[in-house]
Amino acid sequence: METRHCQILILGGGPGGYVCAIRAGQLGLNTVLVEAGPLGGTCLNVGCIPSKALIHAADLFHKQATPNDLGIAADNPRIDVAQTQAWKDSIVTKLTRGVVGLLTASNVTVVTGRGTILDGKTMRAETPDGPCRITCDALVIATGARPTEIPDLPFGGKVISSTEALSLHAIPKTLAVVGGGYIGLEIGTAMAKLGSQVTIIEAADRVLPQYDAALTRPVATRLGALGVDLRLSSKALGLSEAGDLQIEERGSRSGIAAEHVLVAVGRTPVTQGFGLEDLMLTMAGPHIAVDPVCATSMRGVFAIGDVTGEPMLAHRAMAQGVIVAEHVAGLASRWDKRAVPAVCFTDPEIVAVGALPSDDMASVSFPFAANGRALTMERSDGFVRAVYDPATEVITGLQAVGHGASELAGEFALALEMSATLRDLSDTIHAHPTLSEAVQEVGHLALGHALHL
Amino acid sequence: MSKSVRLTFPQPPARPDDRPDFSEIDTGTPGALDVPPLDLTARDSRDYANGLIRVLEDDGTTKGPWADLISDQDASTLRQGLRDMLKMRAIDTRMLTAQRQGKTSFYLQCTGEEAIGCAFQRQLQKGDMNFPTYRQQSLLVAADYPLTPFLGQLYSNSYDPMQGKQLPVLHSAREYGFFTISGNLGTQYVQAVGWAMANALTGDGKIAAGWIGDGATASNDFHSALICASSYQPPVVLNIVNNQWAISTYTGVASGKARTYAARSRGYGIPALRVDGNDYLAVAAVSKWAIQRAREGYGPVAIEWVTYRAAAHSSSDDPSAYRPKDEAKAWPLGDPVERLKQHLIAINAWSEDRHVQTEAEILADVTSVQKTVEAAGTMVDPGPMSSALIFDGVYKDMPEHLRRQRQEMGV
Amino acid sequence: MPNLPIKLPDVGEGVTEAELVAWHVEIGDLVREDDVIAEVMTDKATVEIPSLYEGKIVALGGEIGEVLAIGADLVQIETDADVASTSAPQQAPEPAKPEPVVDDAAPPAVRTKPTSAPLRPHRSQEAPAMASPAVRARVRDAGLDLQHIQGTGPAGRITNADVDTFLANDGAPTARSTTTRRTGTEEIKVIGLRRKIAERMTDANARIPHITVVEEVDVTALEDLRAKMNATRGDKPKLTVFPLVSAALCRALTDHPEMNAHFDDEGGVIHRHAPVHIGMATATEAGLVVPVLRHAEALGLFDCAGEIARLSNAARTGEATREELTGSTITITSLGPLGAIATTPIINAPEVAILGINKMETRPHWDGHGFVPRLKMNLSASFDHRVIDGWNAAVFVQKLKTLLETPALIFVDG
Amino acid sequence: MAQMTMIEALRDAMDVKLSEDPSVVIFGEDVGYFGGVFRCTAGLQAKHGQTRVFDTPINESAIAGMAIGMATHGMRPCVEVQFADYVFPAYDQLTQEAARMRFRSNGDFTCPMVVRMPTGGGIFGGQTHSQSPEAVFTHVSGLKTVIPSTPYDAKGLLIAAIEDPDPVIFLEPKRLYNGPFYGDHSGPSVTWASHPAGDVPEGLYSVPLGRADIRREGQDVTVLAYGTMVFIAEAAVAKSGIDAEIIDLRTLLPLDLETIRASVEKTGRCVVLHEATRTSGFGAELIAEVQEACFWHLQSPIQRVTGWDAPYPHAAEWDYFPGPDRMARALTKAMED
Repeated sequence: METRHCQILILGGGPGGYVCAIRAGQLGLNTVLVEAGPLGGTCLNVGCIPSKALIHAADLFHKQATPNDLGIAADNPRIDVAQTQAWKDSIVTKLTRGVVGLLTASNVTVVTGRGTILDGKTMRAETPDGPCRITCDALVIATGARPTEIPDLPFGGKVISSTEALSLHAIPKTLAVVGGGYIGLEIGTAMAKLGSQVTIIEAADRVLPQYDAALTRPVATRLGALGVDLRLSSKALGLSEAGDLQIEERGSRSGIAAEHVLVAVGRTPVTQGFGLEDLMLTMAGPHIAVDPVCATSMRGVFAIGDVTGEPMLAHRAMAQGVIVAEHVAGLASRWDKRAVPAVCFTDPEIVAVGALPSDDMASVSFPFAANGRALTMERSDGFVRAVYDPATEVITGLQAVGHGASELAGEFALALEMSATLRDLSDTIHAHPTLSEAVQEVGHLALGHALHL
Repeated sequence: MSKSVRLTFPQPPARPDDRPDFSEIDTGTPGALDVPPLDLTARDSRDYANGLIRVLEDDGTTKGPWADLISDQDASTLRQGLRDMLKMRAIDTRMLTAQRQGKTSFYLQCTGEEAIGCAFQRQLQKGDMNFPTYRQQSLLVAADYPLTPFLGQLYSNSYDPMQGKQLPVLHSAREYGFFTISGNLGTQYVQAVGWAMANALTGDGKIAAGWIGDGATASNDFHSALICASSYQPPVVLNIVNNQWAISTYTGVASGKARTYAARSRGYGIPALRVDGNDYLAVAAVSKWAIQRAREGYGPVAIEWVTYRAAAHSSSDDPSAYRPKDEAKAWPLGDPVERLKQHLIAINAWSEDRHVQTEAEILADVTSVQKTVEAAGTMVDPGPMSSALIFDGVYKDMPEHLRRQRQEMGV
Repeated sequence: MPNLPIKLPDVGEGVTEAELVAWHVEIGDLVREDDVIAEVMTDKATVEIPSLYEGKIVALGGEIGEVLAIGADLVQIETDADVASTSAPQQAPEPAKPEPVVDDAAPPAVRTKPTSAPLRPHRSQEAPAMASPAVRARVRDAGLDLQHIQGTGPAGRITNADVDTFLANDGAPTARSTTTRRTGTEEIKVIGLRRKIAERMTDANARIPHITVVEEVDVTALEDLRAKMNATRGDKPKLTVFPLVSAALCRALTDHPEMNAHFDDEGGVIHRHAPVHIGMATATEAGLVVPVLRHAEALGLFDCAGEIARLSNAARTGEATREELTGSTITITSLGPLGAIATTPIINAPEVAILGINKMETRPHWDGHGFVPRLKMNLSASFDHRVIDGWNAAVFVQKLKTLLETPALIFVDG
Repeated sequence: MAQMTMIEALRDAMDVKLSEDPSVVIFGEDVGYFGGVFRCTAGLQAKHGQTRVFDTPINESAIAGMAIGMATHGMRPCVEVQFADYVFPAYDQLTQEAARMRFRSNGDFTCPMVVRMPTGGGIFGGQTHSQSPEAVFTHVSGLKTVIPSTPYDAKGLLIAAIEDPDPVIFLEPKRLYNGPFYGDHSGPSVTWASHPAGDVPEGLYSVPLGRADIRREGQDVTVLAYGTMVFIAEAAVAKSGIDAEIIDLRTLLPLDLETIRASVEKTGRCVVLHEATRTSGFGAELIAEVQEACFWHLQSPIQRVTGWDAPYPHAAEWDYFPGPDRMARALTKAMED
């Protein structure tokens, strides 16, 4: 069997894995990346990118098919879903090829094949030209997560996960979505805009329960407007013989006819089936426990990305990947982030960074209704909100909900990382007319002298 | 004139510069001792314990009642015996060379004693258990134990059933009736008695066979074994392989003034016999008798197999430092392979040419398996073996403190 | 056609060498695998060494009678590539076994361990200091601790400028004490050997058994520095030699904390002090008075000069407060121009060390090829031999000498 | 439930296993016909027959060697060494054979066996009937070392030991055989009848190996003890009035470090207590583990109360045996900052 040695061996080519590999290559480490499927992991192939493409297409179609005050009319709008899928796939391919280029440029050795861990420093990869045994000084586990399956509603047949939902070649007449989290809402909203009759079942009393009611109310309102049937405090029980989705809502049971049932109740870390259990690492529930340099309980073994638990976000995985590469190369890097932005591409979009409102913090909101740019985009629902310590005026959290609000993620994250105060926001000129003006205004508002409210 | 009190320090009959001298060795005469009844008592076994049971004449013919006992052994069975011994000798030759080349750290030959293990093993049933020392690897060869795990153990590579955990030559093969060998001398002897007691208690119809060298009969566990065997009468055959040397220590140091080791065993109330270990037929006959006796519930029996350690103690020893170089050739009871070959030729069942041909074939077989096994790694060019195995098998379920230590090791 | 070495194997369980007694081959001979190529002898056995490979002998590893180390090359064999059967069929590429980069035990060199830091406080979760990612990275890479840096930005945010002032004030980030005042004392029980020494010393002498070390220091460079600084001092107070010696003393004390201590011989306890309060033995009409320069470790040179002037004036005029006259952890005594060649200063109990500065004068100095005039000043330092061994005392004085002879070392981390 | 002394509880454990598992066999010096010098096997031979319970020659190496032969064959021997002080001739068989069997044969042969031995002092046994040899066994990987302090635990732990797939060294504090002992040797001795832990369920039950038991909840200091010392600790707590948390380790190897860590992190102070001699005693191992796991939580140095580094005396029993007074002083010292 072919054998090789490297300094850093990365299992999993998703955002965490390939970024770690690129950074390690840049630092001159002898780097090997093992990935069975296409590079880019969930994000590039069956997650972030394809879903954003679908959302964009659905939004465009919906605009055509909806009367507006601008006097613009398009007769008989229609969509060729196969073409939309082809377009989406072209983007995915362009990006995955881009990743291959980046890896090659950093002279990373990519081994295509299933990797199995033999011990803390050795892996066996089943490559197209035979098995290969790879030993290393540092092992990085970046195997990510997969859609969580509900025991009573196993994937298969009409029960689909986000992966299948994003590559449907026909818009289902009726779609039931189990799970009111961001995945369920993003796809549900898109399908609704494409003409599907969508029912969303959520166990909590509101959608996106990890956020406060005020922040998610505009989304709930919009869903209503789009004709989405929202079943809150409801639990999915399983499929009836006839194939209807059985649910229990406040004690009463009912059935929902649906051509497809999308189960989007969360993501489970991939920790089985490739020898990880034999390392007997210290776990944190279903996830691998890691310290500030992403080291696991075993010396010289690291873990990054979704497999290390929440927040399961591609950009967090990438940040961890950089830290591990730099640590292995001997630099002083460690996790020292003050802000990890989270974005939901619902309609309207939500962006949240840092602390949500709480008793010991003050918070103020500036509505987009008072924002010129928002008005010129026909969407003045939503707001920007700042959470801050009234004594020191230091900002501890920034959230926004609104059409196009996702693009405020950068400013929000930078503000929190820089330990910004309210004056930093209010005294920074924000271009007019832009949505971001609302961020400056929320600074003035908090300091007691709003100018446009 | 009163004799002043002086200690004696037993000396071998010949040191390196002397001529070999085995005049003290009573070589007995073939056919002189008859076959005793299975319920032989210790008291009645005096002649067997002090004499020497032999079947083969110097000219290769057989003589006496013990020969009749194994007359059922046809020529093909004896030829198989010869092949077993030749195979053992081929392995010993190849593996000592491998040790000299640094491919393995240690090796130990049983040259000159092959008949004892080979003939005894062929009389056992599946499920009987040998408790061998490190010089009875011939039991494994005669049990048709495959060569790949046998050689794999010597190279500590992926063919080694013990995954590199044991010193080379310390085999373990439960399915082939070969108890895991310990480096501590004598400990297995009393364990054999315990196993035989379990045979009796569970009624599984099997027996145990303990093995010990003449030197190790001095250890406390020799006494432990014989006293327990005598008290509880379990179905155990207690073999003593007297090959004259314990590394550089002459057997007289262990025997002291005892006439024979067999006689010493009689003292525990256990019937004992003394047999020419280099006479394949005598070994087969007495083994058959003793094993049958044990299996039929007549209790333990001790056998002293008289032979000579023709090679060095191990790859780390050079006997020319403590005994004459040509002592092995002068051993009055000859070489087991040579004597069986002569017998087979005498009964027209073999020839010199077939012997040379068979030796070459066996050497070729062993060499080819050796090449395959060496490809998986040797000490010169070690194959992959994860050191995570250190923590595997210390307990059935790994306790937390071992898990923590493995995490710290990082493998 | 690769040449393969046959190394002398360990033939006898842990022997380290063997004597070559016979060659069975010569250079140019063709050998097959397992052919005997040599005989070697250890103290236990004479052993034949068979060849590992088939090929042609191209080099012999030694002469008959020579002793070879186990593992040394016995012979070199020229083999045809494919014939080298016994070595693993697919020659596993020589694993490039680089020095393992990841060694959690040894943190990367850049992070130096702070010396003589007080016992680490229990790990309480203070509020994370506020600073931008760039500033945090810079502090981390420099091996500093964000908590030690004073932030001047809004709500105490630490800016790059703050880091610069932190570094400037204190020269090397870790070697010198920080500008913030150090607090706390460390108690060391006088037990075992130390107690025996103390008991023995006390019997042998009056209350404190002194050991005095006298050393000659070439202060030419020090005086040049002082002259230049005074030339450009503007309205700052004039620098005497005292502030420079005080700075050198503080610097030396970071490596010798045992000198900056009090010895309570009844209780059998040494109180080792983190802050450096320097007693300045000053002659006044009323007699010897010792005003105390508090937190000398945190004073810049000119501040020190100003403070010394103030204190000695206050001491002379009797206006010094009780607080200004007590609490010294170590004392410097100077007779100024009268300073004599050497003195045996008496320790200011319960301190354990006192530094005497003798007079400064030009003396001939042999620089290897001739005598040259150099400015010299002797240091006479006394130590309490119950708690300070002669060796430590001498090392401490050497440290002072080195610092004073190359004054830059006082301000820059070596 | 039944009222049992520790002896009766141990006997009941062996009786239950002899009935329930045909592969169990019991032997040792005087354990057969007579029933054991401490009566631990009284009546077992009469009830289960000579092939299940029998006497042996006086040869501890033989006892251990036979047990190994039987255990590797597939039986479950539970043998007795009459006094822990006599175990040393069997030390070669136990540490070089039994403890290594599974590892060296890579699972080809395994060694499920128990070696019981009365241990500890407090009975004027002198130096050959009072020793506590646990430390020479906890140093051996492949062996488990267990020591109960109550009848309930004695039965439960012995059953668990017999059922364990690996060799177990089972130390029985003979001072507790007939009743708890709080260190007051002048007064009348107390029987188990007067103690809640004297209630022992009939039939089969087991107490898991590797788990410690919190004998007394407390906030101020953690006491690590085992065997008779658990009761001495209780007496010392009563005497000193300090709110100590007393942990009965029960299994020394593998050690239940998690329970110890949680307690020391709570109290910040620790006292280790054992009868065995001080130097290289098991207490040293406990202190090493506690300081490694809880250094930043410790308010004061860990105290250690042990037998003196001298052979166990006869007449001076109560000056050697670590009693409540010495333990109380250690508790007080642990409370100083």
